[in-house]
Amino acid sequence: MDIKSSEVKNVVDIDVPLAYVKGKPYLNIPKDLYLPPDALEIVLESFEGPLDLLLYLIKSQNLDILELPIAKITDQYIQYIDLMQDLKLELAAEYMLMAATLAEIKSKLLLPTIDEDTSEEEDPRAELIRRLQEYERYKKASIRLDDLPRVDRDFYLTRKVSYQKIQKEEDYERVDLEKLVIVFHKLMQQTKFLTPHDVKKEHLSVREKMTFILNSLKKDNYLDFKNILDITEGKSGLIVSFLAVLELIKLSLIDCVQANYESSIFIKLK
Amino acid sequence: MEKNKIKKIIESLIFSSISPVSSREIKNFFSDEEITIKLIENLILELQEKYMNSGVNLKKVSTGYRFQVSEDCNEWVSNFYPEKPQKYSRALMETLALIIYKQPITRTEIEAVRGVGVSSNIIKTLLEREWIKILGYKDVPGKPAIFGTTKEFLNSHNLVSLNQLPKLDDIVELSDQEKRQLGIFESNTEKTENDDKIKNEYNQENIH
Amino acid sequence: MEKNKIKKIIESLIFSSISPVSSREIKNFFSDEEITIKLIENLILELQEKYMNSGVNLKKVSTGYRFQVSEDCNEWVSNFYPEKPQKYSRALMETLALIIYKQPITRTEIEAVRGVGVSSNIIKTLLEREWIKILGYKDVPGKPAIFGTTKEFLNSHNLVSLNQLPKLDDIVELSDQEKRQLGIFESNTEKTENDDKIKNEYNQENIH
Repeated sequence: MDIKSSEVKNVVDIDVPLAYVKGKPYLNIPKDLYLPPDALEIVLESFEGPLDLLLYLIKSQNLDILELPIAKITDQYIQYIDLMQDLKLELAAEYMLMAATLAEIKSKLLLPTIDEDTSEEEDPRAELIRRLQEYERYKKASIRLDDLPRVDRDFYLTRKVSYQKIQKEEDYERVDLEKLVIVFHKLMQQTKFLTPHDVKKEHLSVREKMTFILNSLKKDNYLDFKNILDITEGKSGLIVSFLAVLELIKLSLIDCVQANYESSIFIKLK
Repeated sequence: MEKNKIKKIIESLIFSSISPVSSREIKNFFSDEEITIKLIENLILELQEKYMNSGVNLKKVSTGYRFQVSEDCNEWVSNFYPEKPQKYSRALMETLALIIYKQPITRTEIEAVRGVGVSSNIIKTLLEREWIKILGYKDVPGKPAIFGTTKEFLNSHNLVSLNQLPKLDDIVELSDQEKRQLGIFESNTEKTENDDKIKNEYNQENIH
Repeated sequence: MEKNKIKKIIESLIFSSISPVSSREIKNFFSDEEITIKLIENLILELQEKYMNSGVNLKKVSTGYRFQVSEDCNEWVSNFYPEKPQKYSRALMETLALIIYKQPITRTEIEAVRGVGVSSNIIKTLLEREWIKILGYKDVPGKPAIFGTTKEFLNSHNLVSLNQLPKLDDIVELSDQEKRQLGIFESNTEKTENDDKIKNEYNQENIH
């Protein structure tokens, strides 16, 4: 909103029209508008819709909703709407709709009653009164609601008191091994690692053996090649171990030394 | 286990929890058969007594027990923190009031009573605050969300049940003559009763 | 102000604060001249005594005072909050898969296959879990660490040897739905057939 209420006040002070309603300049706020002059815009802005505005008009004149003097209220309502439009307040379409409704009720009431028996017919104001009452109930409830004690405004909670998280081994969730296989497979596909040539060399058991060998080796410690071999693993086991050693040498992770042709082969970390 | 030890553990559990802790949760936590709900609740009573005159009190809210700053210290705590609490607009409070008293309710139904549109921001704020939640979607074109309040709303207001909320004002009673004049003879009173009935049913079924 | 009231306020301030509260802060908060640091610290001492045998204790840490769960309750509280089973990220799974199948392997080699950097957190997590370990350092510039799997990994997955890892063949037996859950299946049947072929090849050649 571009006009602050203080500015509105200034405008009033220097006798420049406060607003133009239907081309007619308003130097002062109309006397029959019940609102504090120094808070024009604030008041206008603070209505929560047409029902709220109507309720305000009724209450500010100490009228009963049930009386709803429709002619008077309609005129005032329209004046407000005009003011709001002139102040370029964002006006919801609902305000215009209500103006039309009010005008309709007014015209209905002005029509003379033709038949005495139609007293049973609903007063044209009834629906609007019902809506005003309904709205007022919830408006009042919302005010009481706002007065209820609320956390972090009217009362405070203790903060979470800290504690030491005790880590337990079982807390670790295992990885889904099947998923692991698939993940690896996909990776291999992505990188075209899975060419027959490469694959044949990449025996998992060789890889595992390589790790086993590296694990057995301590820094600056020599390990007899024979100790790496495990007879119980059979022929293929021996080949795997041998391949593992060759692969490790190729990767320059280990060194192999032999004092002479007859002596044992020792391996050590590079 | 020794009673005093159980009491200490309950005390530390409630203090270390972000959200209120119920006696049922505590019971389930102790797999010990001998630690009954009754025992736990007795111990909680003892704890409540222990903290009666402290800076913090042990309170029961809708989802369990929690510690909160004692009433006479709230103002001091409030002053200790420079940031001021969020103020909610009238539009938000009115929307909330409608959701509380007329739940389950759709946005269109809220708008019908307020006579004006409800901004999405209001609904968003209320959902984020976890004061309201979407209970489901109405089976009409557009499948509008149906809103209701949460236990968190109760917790945030020191309430155990919606029944503790102030009651809605009754529609002003009219004389029979006035009613006849206005042609609202039956429809209104009937509606009010009906409203109350639905409200009570809702309270009984949902909030306990 | 009455001493007891000051004590209650201090208690509530410390309980409601996110961070520890120092006696200096408390002193500055009370603009009352009579409330000295000495008085505050005496009152805190009294509070510490009050909480001596409670489920929570008032502790002094570097930046002030705060409440902590008492030592004998810590394990109970810790058990009350079960750590959510961690969901492993795709990046972690890929890294682990590469370390398993291509060990001994350096980080650079993992990155070469994955085409993206491996975050230090992933390596750290795997090392902390003791699923992988540093086997040594490669004799190239930068001396990168060489990773391999541990016995602990096998143990924690009920494996005796890596050869017991499931074969792709077994997985192919899964229903389409299960496959989709595992993310093997991209709704594209052509791709699946192709996948299967490669999978079979892979099984025959790689896992013995």
